[in-house]
Amino acid sequence: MFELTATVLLCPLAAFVLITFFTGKSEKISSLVSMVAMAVSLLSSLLIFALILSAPGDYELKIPWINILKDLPIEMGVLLNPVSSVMLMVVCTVSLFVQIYSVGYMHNDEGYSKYYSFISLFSFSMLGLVIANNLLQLYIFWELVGLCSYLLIGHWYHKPDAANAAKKAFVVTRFGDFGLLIAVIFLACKTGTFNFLEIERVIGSGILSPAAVTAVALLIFCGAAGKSAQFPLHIWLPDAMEGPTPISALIHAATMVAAGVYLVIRTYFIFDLSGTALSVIAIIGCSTAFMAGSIAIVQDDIKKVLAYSTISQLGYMMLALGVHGYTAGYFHLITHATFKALLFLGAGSVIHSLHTNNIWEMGRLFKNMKVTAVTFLIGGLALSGVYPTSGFFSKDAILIQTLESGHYVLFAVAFLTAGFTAFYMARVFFVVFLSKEKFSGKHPHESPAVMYVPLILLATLAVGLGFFSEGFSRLIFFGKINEPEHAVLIPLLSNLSAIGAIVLAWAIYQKELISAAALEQRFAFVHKFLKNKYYIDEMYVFCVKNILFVVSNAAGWFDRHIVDGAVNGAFYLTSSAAGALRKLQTGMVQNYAVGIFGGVILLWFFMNMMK
Amino acid sequence: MIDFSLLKIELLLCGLIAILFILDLLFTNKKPLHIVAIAGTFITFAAALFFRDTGTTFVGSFISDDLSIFFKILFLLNAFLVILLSGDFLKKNPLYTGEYFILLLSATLGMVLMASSSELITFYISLELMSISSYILSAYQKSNPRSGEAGLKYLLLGAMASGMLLFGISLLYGAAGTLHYAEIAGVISAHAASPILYLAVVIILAAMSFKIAVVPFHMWVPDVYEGAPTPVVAFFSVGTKIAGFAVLMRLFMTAFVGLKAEWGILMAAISAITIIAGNLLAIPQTNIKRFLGYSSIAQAGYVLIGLAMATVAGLSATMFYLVAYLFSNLAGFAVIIIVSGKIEGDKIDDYKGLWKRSPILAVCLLISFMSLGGVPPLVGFFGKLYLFTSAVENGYVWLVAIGVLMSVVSIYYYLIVLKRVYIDPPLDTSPIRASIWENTALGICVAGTLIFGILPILFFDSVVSSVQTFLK
Amino acid sequence: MIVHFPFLSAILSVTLLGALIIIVLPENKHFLMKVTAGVTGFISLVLSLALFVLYDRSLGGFQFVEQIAWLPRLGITYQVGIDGIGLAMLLLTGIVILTGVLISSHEFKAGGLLGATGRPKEFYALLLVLVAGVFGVFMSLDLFFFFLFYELAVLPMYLLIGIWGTGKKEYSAMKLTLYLLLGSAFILIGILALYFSSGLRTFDWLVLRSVAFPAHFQNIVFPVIFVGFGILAGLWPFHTWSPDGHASAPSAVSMLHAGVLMKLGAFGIIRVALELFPIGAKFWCPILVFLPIVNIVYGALSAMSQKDLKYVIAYSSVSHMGIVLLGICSLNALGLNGAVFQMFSHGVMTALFFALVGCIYGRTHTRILNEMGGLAKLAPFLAVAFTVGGLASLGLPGTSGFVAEFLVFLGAFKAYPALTVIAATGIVITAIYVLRVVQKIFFASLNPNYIPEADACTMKDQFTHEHLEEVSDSGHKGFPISVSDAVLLEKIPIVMLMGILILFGIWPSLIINVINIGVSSIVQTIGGSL
Amino acid sequence: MIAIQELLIFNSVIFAIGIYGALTRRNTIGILMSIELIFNSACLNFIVFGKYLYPSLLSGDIFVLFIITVAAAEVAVALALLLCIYRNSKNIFIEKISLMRG
Repeated sequence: MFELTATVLLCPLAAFVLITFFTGKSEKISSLVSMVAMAVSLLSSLLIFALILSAPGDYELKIPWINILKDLPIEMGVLLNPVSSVMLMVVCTVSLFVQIYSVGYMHNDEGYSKYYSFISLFSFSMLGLVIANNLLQLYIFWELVGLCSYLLIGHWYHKPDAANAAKKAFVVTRFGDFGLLIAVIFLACKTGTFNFLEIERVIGSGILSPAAVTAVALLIFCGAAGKSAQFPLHIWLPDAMEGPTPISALIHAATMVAAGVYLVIRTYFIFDLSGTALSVIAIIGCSTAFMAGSIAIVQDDIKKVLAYSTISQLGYMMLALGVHGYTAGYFHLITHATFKALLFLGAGSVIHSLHTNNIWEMGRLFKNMKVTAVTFLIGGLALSGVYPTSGFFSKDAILIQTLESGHYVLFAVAFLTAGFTAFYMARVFFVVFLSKEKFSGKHPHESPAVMYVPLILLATLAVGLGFFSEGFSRLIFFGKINEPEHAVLIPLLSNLSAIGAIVLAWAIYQKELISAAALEQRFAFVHKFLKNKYYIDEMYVFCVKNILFVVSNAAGWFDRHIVDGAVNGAFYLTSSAAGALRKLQTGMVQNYAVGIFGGVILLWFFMNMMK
Repeated sequence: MIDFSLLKIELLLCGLIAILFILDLLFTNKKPLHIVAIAGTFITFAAALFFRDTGTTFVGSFISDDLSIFFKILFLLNAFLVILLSGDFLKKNPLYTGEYFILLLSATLGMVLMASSSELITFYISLELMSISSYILSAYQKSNPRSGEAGLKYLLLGAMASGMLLFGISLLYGAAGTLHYAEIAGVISAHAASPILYLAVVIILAAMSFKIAVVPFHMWVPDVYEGAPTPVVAFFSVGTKIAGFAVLMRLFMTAFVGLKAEWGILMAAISAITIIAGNLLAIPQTNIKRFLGYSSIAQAGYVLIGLAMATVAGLSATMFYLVAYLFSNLAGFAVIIIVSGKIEGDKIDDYKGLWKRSPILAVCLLISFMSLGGVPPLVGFFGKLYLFTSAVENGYVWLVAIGVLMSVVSIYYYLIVLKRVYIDPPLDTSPIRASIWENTALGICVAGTLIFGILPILFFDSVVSSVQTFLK
Repeated sequence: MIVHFPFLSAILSVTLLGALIIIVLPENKHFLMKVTAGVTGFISLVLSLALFVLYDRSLGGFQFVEQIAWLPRLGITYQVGIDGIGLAMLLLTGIVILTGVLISSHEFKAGGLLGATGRPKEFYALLLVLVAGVFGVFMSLDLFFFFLFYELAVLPMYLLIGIWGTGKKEYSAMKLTLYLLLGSAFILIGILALYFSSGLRTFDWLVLRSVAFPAHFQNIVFPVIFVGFGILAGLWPFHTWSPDGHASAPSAVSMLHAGVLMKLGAFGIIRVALELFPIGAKFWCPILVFLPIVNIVYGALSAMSQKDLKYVIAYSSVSHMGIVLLGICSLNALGLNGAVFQMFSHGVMTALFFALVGCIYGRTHTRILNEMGGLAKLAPFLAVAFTVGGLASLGLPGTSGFVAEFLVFLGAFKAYPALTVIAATGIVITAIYVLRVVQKIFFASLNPNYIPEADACTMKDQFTHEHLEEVSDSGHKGFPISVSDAVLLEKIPIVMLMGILILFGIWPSLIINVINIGVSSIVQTIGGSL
Repeated sequence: MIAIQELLIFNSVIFAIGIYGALTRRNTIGILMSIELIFNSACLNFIVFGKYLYPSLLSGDIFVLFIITVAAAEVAVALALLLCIYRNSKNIFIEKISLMRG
């Protein structure tokens, strides 16, 4: 099985190396190399999953990496179990589809080969993250996916916005990583290992005080929040849409941003010990979901809507994890990966044909782009949690879990957010595909087959995955199997609310029964608040400008003027002392003689003093 | 009985002086004088290296031991190097060539005798022989008002110091009843020291401090160095100083050895002040000779550290450092003599771009200054190292701290000069060439700085053993 | 297996011989000089590699020891030998000198950065003398020679910066030299104290190590030596020589200085302060550890506020050296391993940076960040290399910077948990300023001051050498400058440095196994972690 | 007979006068004369000590002879120098002879 893992991991790496050093000149070969590697990986990961399925359990491989201390081995390794094998499949699948799609989307792009090499590197890093058997390795690949995200957001580096967005993404996630790093170090120091299974064992023996456990859990969550764009570290994700759209689908919707959730799942044994930490996760997840969902309603950029939607859904996953919904959270991660990738790729298809991101410059595209429209619709319905799509199963599981755990306020908010979700997706769909044409002089056309085939495949998955939910919950669980309750009321209610929201959107944006402008007028304050994304970006800008830059400029000033000033001052003091002494040298013989005779007297006194 | 075999070097020098005197009278062409002087000094120098008879004569007022021979070698080497370097100067000031050599050698004779004197009259006479010759040499360029002023200043202050010295010696005579060092030591160890004796010691120390130029008795140095002819300055910047130390060493380590504790602390204090003031004052200088004057003041401060310790290690360190000082300082002066012979100026700014004009001179100046600043692996560093080790050994950590800190300052001002030499563009790009004699002298100095730096072992052991026998 | 060939002396003599050959070469044989310097650098690197391979890991300790009595009366012996730590440093020095020579040989061409000043003969001779000093320090087992080589490494810097530097070079050179000499003054006092209080009258490090000095003595002398070496290692608040010095120095000199010379300080702290004064170290390190913390955070913050590219890199060196010192202060195996590895990694990384800064400056004629922009389009290779360096600098996994920083933080956390958390904020700040710099130079839209080389032909007649000189002092005067990507002579060293960063990032054991041999003996001396 | 203390005090007074003169006279010749006083005070000291304390020793008296000779030589040189300076600058006031300072 580990040979297969090696195949999974090394194929993309080999592709990266090949493309970077050898085939960079030829675009065709580069993309081919990358895709073949990914296909092999996908096959291997399917095999691994089959093997795991036949005998569920933890399979571990350890390779020593750095030997310094006997009691703190630093290793690399592989940990295969249901959790990681499922994730492997998801990553490989989405990555492969995105790569195929990109052949069309990135056609004629200047950095085509570079794009494929980075995507291979990303796949490698993400897979490495997934199979990591210890925290350090996870952290390493965690940073590497961050790097790839940076590189790919900055794919069009000559656009200032893209360059800024890339930097912002890296720096903001780094804030979270800082917490994760401390957590890794803290755990290593306290437990003497980085290994997940061993940490679980050691922590289980109660070596850490409850406060320490909470602290570690929160620090880990800090990292997860950065990567998974949870409030207040979510600000980078909307900006990250400056990158190519397939990248948004792969990294910023399906895989990398879910890594935070995956991290929490991997270290759930720590969170499980701390009720405080879980509550914090639940609250942050829920508020992120609500906040992002509400912002998405007023966005004009199709990718921004999807980005906020992603943030919102990631909030759902965190909420699920916070309310002991281990299985539900993970399942939502997987379904979300498919339908959100689908939505992004669909959006990409639209953008590809119209060269704009603004939904108000689109309209009635259903006519020209049937496949895109239908698959987009499926994705939207899945996202809205409408039966029988996969989103329905996963989202309702979260809602049920929240209610069962007794967090009524959180449930109410999450429920409301579900309504938002349906509304903004419907809004986008109506405005883009059904309402009247708002572009002129352009001739939208359906994208080529390399682009729409992945759409169709993903759409199938988005619909079909839901039916595996029961099998999934039997395979992946924490502690005991969480038998899904076949509650009827909540799914019914949520579906009704979703449909209600869709109808509302239909009324506003399709039929224009209710004037959107009037609504804006009416709720001007709310609208402005949402439009400005809760002013969080402004708050950050304010902080950075008034705190960070001020402090750093102060440090720079302090260094130049105080520390260095002291140095120059010492120099000045020496020179002026020399200047003063020099005045004694008058050139008059008799003054010199005073020196001589005065010197004798001084010596005499000094001698008597010392005696 | 007078044992003339101990006086070979002195007699040779006298003979040389006489020969020069006669030649000067006989011939109008002064050129051969230079050659004769060079050859004669070299022969004497070689003789000093070769003849190593030890003993006392003149009823104990003249002593020849390892210590005195060591110093004599230094004096003769100094004289030899300076005479090598004087050619260009004498070509420009040819009026009194004979007198120049005669005075130079009689000053050397004074020094040589100082190193050997073990009685105060002998010491005084030889001191004055050296001093008066130096006064005249300083004022050698009669028509140059600066030279005259330098001579007069030197003379007036020197005479005052001499008067003071005499007064101190007279008090000492009153207190001890003898003028022989060894007997004075006996008296001091037999009786409790009286205040009058202390006063004598202080006055004599002050008077000798004038000769070795330490603060606050140093003030004549910059003016005299600036005004006097450069070869002459080179001569007494090394010779007078070493002679002063030779006398201090013998006088204080034999006659006043019983009062070691008292004068030790005095010397330590003087050396501390000297190191600080000398180094600081060198910073704002614009005249290279004046600059080197202050630098030599600071160097004297360092040397005094070893003497203040009054131990085998301290004295050997002092002697080693004097050698280091001789080579390094003369190397610097050699460069200055060569350069000032060509560009007619003593301003530090005149050295701008020397690197371009003569790389060899620039490198020599670098080596010389870095050695004076105490940078390894040059001989000056080892000198300082030995001095500091001896001081730490005796618990004078504060003194070492001052010394080390101020040597950083000294690097600063040496670098100020070297900056002009290496970094600034030259005002005039004509190359500077030196005569064969000058190159020889420069080569010897630089070689000494380098070789004794890399292999201090070459003579360090002999220094230590000579100090050991001296202290026995 | 110990091979009986005087490898260490061979390295020393090769560099000195190289310097000598360059000195005696005729003035106009520039090419020969460059070749000699390059060959010298190459041989020393090969010899270091040979040592690295031949070093017997199972035996540990000091190997390849050579001994010649020098001044027995004072207990001075020429004694060299190498342990794991020295080996890593030797390798680093070999790498940096070779790449430095290559980079500067390109800069000496007409119109290059050093071309205006010329005088390659003196430049290379001084550079090699400096390197001989550095090699000497890393292999000396006699404190006297240690100090001697130390000075030999420090002093040529004055001329190297003073003559071939840019900007306020004289001020910087003087400040640097005086500061470092002040440091060596402290060291000298410390060494002398050591020499006397041991009662053995010897400078032999191996002998001194076996002496148990009384605690109060250790407590007095340790901080003196720590600060003395700390000055060279850029210890706050004695670091201000470093930004000015690095900013003024030519690239090869900056490479050597930040890459290797600053490591001498840290190496000295380990070799002299830590190993000879274990009790003093235990007493002082928990107190002195605050300074490295300030170094890390304050250095990074200062770097962020800089407008001049070289100053950014220089302050980042201050910050990174803080990590080294933090690792040393942690006094445990992880921290020390991390510190030494960081010395190595930072050495390579900063060499890469300064090489690149030289390449960039040679093309843009400005180092002001705001005057650049979008250069990735014209010089993609430089952009990639700079990004790799930047990523190593911000401690990205996969580069050696990560391993080093992680080990240091891990070790430091064991000793000082709260302080380590503060120090670790440095990695965030580092990310901010590194990416900011990368973006300002290479990304966003192309600054109109620069044009591709192909378009430059038409402007050649207006753009003469005088313009170049005028421009190089004060940024642009409105002349568009043609910018090309790196040439082969630049690419080779840059690729080498990048490769090393990544190689040791992926396979750190390669060198940590060796370092650990040295470190574990130190940890034994200190007596375990705090 | 006069007590030795009185004589010594007398000598010291001469010494002090000499120093005072050397420090205050503007005329260089005056300074030279003051220096001569210093020398002579030392001479007198030798004679007094020889006479009172060590009547059997001659070294003090011999020293005096040497001092007189040396002083004469010194003054000769000094006057020659002064003459030379006077020729150059028509001046023998000591405060004017200060081209070099600092």
